Amino acid sequence: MENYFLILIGTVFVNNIVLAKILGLCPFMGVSKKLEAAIGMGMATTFVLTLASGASYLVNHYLLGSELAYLRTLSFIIVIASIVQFTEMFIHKTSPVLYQVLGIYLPLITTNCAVLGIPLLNVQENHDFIQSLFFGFGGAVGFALVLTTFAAMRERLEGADVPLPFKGSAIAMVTAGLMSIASMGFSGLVK
Amino acid sequence: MLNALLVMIGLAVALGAVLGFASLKFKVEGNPLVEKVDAILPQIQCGQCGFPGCKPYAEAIASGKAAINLCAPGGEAVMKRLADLLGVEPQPLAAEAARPKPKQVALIDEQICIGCTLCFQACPVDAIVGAAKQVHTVLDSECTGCELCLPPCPVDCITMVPVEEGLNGWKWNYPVYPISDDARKDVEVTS
Amino acid sequence: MRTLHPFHGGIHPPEHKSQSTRQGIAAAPLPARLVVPLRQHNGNPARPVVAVGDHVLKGQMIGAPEGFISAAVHAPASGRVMAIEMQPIPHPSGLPDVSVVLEPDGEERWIERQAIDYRAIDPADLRNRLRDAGVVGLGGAVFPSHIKLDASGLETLVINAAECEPYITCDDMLMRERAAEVVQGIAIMQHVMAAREVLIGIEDNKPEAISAMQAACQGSGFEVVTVPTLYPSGSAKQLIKLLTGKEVPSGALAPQVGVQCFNVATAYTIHRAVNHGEPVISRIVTLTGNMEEPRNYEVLIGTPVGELVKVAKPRADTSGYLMGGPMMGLPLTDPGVPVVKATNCIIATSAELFPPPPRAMPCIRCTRCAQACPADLQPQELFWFAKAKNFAKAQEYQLFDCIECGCCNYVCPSHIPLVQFYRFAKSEIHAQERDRKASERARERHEFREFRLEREKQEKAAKHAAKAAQAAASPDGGSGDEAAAKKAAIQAAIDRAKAKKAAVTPQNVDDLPPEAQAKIDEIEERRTHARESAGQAAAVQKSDEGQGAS
Amino acid sequence: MNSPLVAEKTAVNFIMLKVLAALLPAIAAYVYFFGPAILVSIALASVTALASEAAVLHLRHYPLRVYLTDGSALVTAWLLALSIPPLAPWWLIVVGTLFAILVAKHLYGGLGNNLFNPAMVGFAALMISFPSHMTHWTAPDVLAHSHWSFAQQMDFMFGGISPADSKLDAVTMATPLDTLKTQLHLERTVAEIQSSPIFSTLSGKGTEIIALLYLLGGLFLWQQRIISWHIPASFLAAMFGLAGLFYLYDPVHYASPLFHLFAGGTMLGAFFIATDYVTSPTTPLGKLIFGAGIGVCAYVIRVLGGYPDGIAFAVLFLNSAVPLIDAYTQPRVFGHAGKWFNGRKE
Repeated sequence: MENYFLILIGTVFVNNIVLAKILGLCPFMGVSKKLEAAIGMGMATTFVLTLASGASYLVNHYLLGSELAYLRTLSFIIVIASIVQFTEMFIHKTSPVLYQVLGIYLPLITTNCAVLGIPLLNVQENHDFIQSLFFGFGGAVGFALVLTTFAAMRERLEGADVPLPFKGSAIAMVTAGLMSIASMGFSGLVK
Repeated sequence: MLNALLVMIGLAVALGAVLGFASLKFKVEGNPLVEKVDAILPQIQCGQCGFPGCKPYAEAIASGKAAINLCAPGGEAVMKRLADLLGVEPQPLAAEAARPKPKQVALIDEQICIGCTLCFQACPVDAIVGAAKQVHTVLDSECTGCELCLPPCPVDCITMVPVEEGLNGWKWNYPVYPISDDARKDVEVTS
Repeated sequence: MRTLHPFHGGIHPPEHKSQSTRQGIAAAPLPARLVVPLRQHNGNPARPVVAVGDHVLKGQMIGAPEGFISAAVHAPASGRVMAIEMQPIPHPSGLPDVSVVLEPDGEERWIERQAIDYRAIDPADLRNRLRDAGVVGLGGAVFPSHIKLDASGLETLVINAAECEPYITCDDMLMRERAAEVVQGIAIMQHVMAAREVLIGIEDNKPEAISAMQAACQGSGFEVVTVPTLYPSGSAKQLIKLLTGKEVPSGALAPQVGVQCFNVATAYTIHRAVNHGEPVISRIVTLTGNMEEPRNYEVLIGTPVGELVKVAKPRADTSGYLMGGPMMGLPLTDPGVPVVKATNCIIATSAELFPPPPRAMPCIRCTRCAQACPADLQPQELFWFAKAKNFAKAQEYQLFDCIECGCCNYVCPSHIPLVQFYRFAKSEIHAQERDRKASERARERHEFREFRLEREKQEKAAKHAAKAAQAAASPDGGSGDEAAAKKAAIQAAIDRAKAKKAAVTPQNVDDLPPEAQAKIDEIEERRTHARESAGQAAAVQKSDEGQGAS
Repeated sequence: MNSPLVAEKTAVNFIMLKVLAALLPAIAAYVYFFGPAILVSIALASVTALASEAAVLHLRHYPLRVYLTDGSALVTAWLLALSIPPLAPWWLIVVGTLFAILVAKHLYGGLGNNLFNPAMVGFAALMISFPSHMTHWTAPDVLAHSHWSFAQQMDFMFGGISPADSKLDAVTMATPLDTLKTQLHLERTVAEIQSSPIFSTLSGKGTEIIALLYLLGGLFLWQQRIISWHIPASFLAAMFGLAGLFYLYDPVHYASPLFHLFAGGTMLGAFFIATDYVTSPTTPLGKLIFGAGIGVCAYVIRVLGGYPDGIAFAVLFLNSAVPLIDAYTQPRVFGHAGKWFNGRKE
């Protein structure tokens, strides 16, 4: 139990996938202009990532084993792509505005390095099935959390008197960097 | 080798089946976004965007076939609201749409009008009343100022007159709030 | 002692009230010219009912109420109508509005004044009379009173005598000198609305008014409630909260929570209108600020401000005039604007009394404004959104609950013109709303037009189809002269047409696919042309038949 | 001109000056315990801050006099100087201040626009980049093995030259928090560690007096209505509560909650850093959440994490959450039923 809790805390705060591992920056920069879109993206990613962690564990453990390890990346990508496709259809049906808001970024979850990174890290750290699920879920929650706070900050920045050369993405990158500095405080907390 | 092939084929078939099922289950009818976009467009029906009316333009935007910066009467405000709805970066107005025009209505010079009915066939909102061989009149309250009635008039008796500011339509100016000494910047802020 | 329910926030600006209460209310001299705007109230402007050149009596109606939300306007003095034209009015835009210009004849001849026995007549009738007497809320909002009185079975009638703005003392003096008449007016309101209790809220900085009102209320059952001096306790919703603990829901009116609130001066005018038959043609105005002899005057509506202020002797360094108090008042750009029903105070300004604010700084989010806001808003957020023209967000943060009292502005250490930003954002949102409504209407009209065109097309098609049938019946139309042959031919054609109709109609007329419709239209077009040259008619028809059957 | 035409006599620089004034007693104690070098640090940071601010203002065509006198750059400079070790080399102060003013403040548009507390951004950047310089704290005069004269201190700060007869180690020592952390790793108990001479009744010798004076300054600001009670109270309560839980659970390995309140930057953080207007929430509930969040994070970082103290990181971490906190803690508006969240009724 403590183990799972540590995995959660570790992935959400300490080894945050965006701030510490610098993964998933594409949607982090792309879908953080509006809080609502960020929350939607966070939820979509959480869904995809948790599912992808579990599915890729199953694929890795039961289909590939150690002898077909060279197929790992390839098959993970296929699994993730299908899950993303599924999510896309689901969102298109249930929330057209969210679908439009997520726009190009929804299919881009496929190539969100976070979504491939987490299953690969799972394999690397020899997580069992439940651990993989927690790791995937924790990583995604960390991603969603950072994405939402970042989106709220960018909404605030809309009204800020930012010097012209730094307006828009530039100041967003600076902000992301400062957030990363802030999260470095947690380093050393969980091994 | 055979194992690898079997695994990949198995994966492909299984995931394909899931996706196929999903595509039937979550089939989307129509595009509800069109209504939302249409609600933002000013409904002047002027066709300056290159589409024959606001609804077709809305459809084009919703399906991603048209840029959001083509609406001349709506100007910056409409473009921003579209960008907001669709979650895309605001774009500068297209060259043809960038000329801001004061709100205006058509006025028919009744001395010249020959009652040819060509103008009210052109009016997209039926704001011109009259009958064949009778002088036509513009309903000020319904005229959207689209100028579509100007070209068909054989005697050039229609002119556009700006709507005068009255107590009912009066607006407060952007407050004087000088943050910098830069004259250019203040102009930008107050305009 | 009644328990008060303080509202959030509020400020204590210096009061400056004592200088204008040293002397009693005096009558202002009759001016040479009266300019009476027809829009002195919320709602539709009054419709002029006099013509240029007419002679009018004092109190004669010159503008009739137009529609439900409107009130009448009366001649403040007897005299001649010189013009009905655009004249400057007190409005932030500085735009002129339709006004009746009167030249008083100095005779001050009244119309026939008739008191009404308000207990004897129907309340609805009484309300109409008040509308025709031009009774509107004199606290500043000038909302027609007859509409506000249209609420019966009221829990509480609140009389607003807080007069919280600095400098203004007109209500204070009114209560000191005419408390009995005010109370009679309140009695009329209570009667009309059948209010269970009446609370008169007066700020504790007006002890004379409080004791005068208490004396006048003896035996009436009305309760004078002393409230602490705190701006803006004179704002209706805040005063209602203070006295009753009830919050009027946002966007709703007070009667929804069983309360109605009237200004104390309105009560007085209701008394004058009902018990004396006098319409609203004058009001008490405080002349104060940078003046030698600040004092309250009873001023005829329509008196030009520039002329009025002379009686109070403005000092030499006076830089301008302010209508209303320093918190919410309107700086006048033109001294020619007249006193209107909303004018409670004229303040002469000077650089010393009202120094221009220091240079504005960026907002540092210190939340002093939020602590001062009587509407529990977050002014710093509203400002942030209004500054960036993010109106949707501003509305989400309840911009429209802002009462523009100016408390946030008053306490802002960055000297930001916050209220200006809210006014700007509100008027932009209203403009957007107007545009949206206009575009909604345009869309409806456009869609109707499309529908109409489609219908006309179909009607035309149907007509053509009928004509085609007719033409088929008479293949040689107008050119036939051999009757018998023609008859036979007609008969034959009818038969043919009937046969064809039986075969073709279901396919062609009942549900037309667009392509077929287009084809038919095209053919119809050709045929109409063809029929003009009668000789070709038959040939064309043949091809028509051929195609029609295919 | 439009209404309102009257205004309270107040200004941004009144507020900032009061904040600076509230720091003075603690600075006096600082000088008493650690020598006058801190005054040089403060002066250096102030000059750097004003100069860099002036440069940016000039580039952006902003009026120099108005913004240089607003006092905000001075507050940033003072807080940064008070946060870093007193004998820090001059370039450390300059780099930290430049980073704070240029990156954390002016890239965002200057006063009122920044998202992160500039002083803490400067501090964190230094902590990450120059960890060894940032952990060399001078010992209070009463404890130091040898005393450097003011001239010797200046030589060290500006030239990196230690006096011939003593090394830097002779005048520096680990802070109480640091000592506690490293000694606990050596399997010693809190009671044993706290018997060392650097500890006193509350926390460290000397530092506890400074912390008390920060508290006093903070109370002055509260009395002057410059700051509200929400952030300091929830900050201190959260830290006290969490430290208390750990202390009750295992008093042998966790220091008492009172120690944590007066050790490290707790008091400075609670009253002067976390309460920075621009980078803290504006709603009462938001302030409580924000303060409690900092208290918890700071305790977790200083006790369980890798850095000796967690105030700066905790403040920055919660700074990033401020817009989100604000959006979701909007109070009820007059005449509205129930609370509302981010524009939507609950």
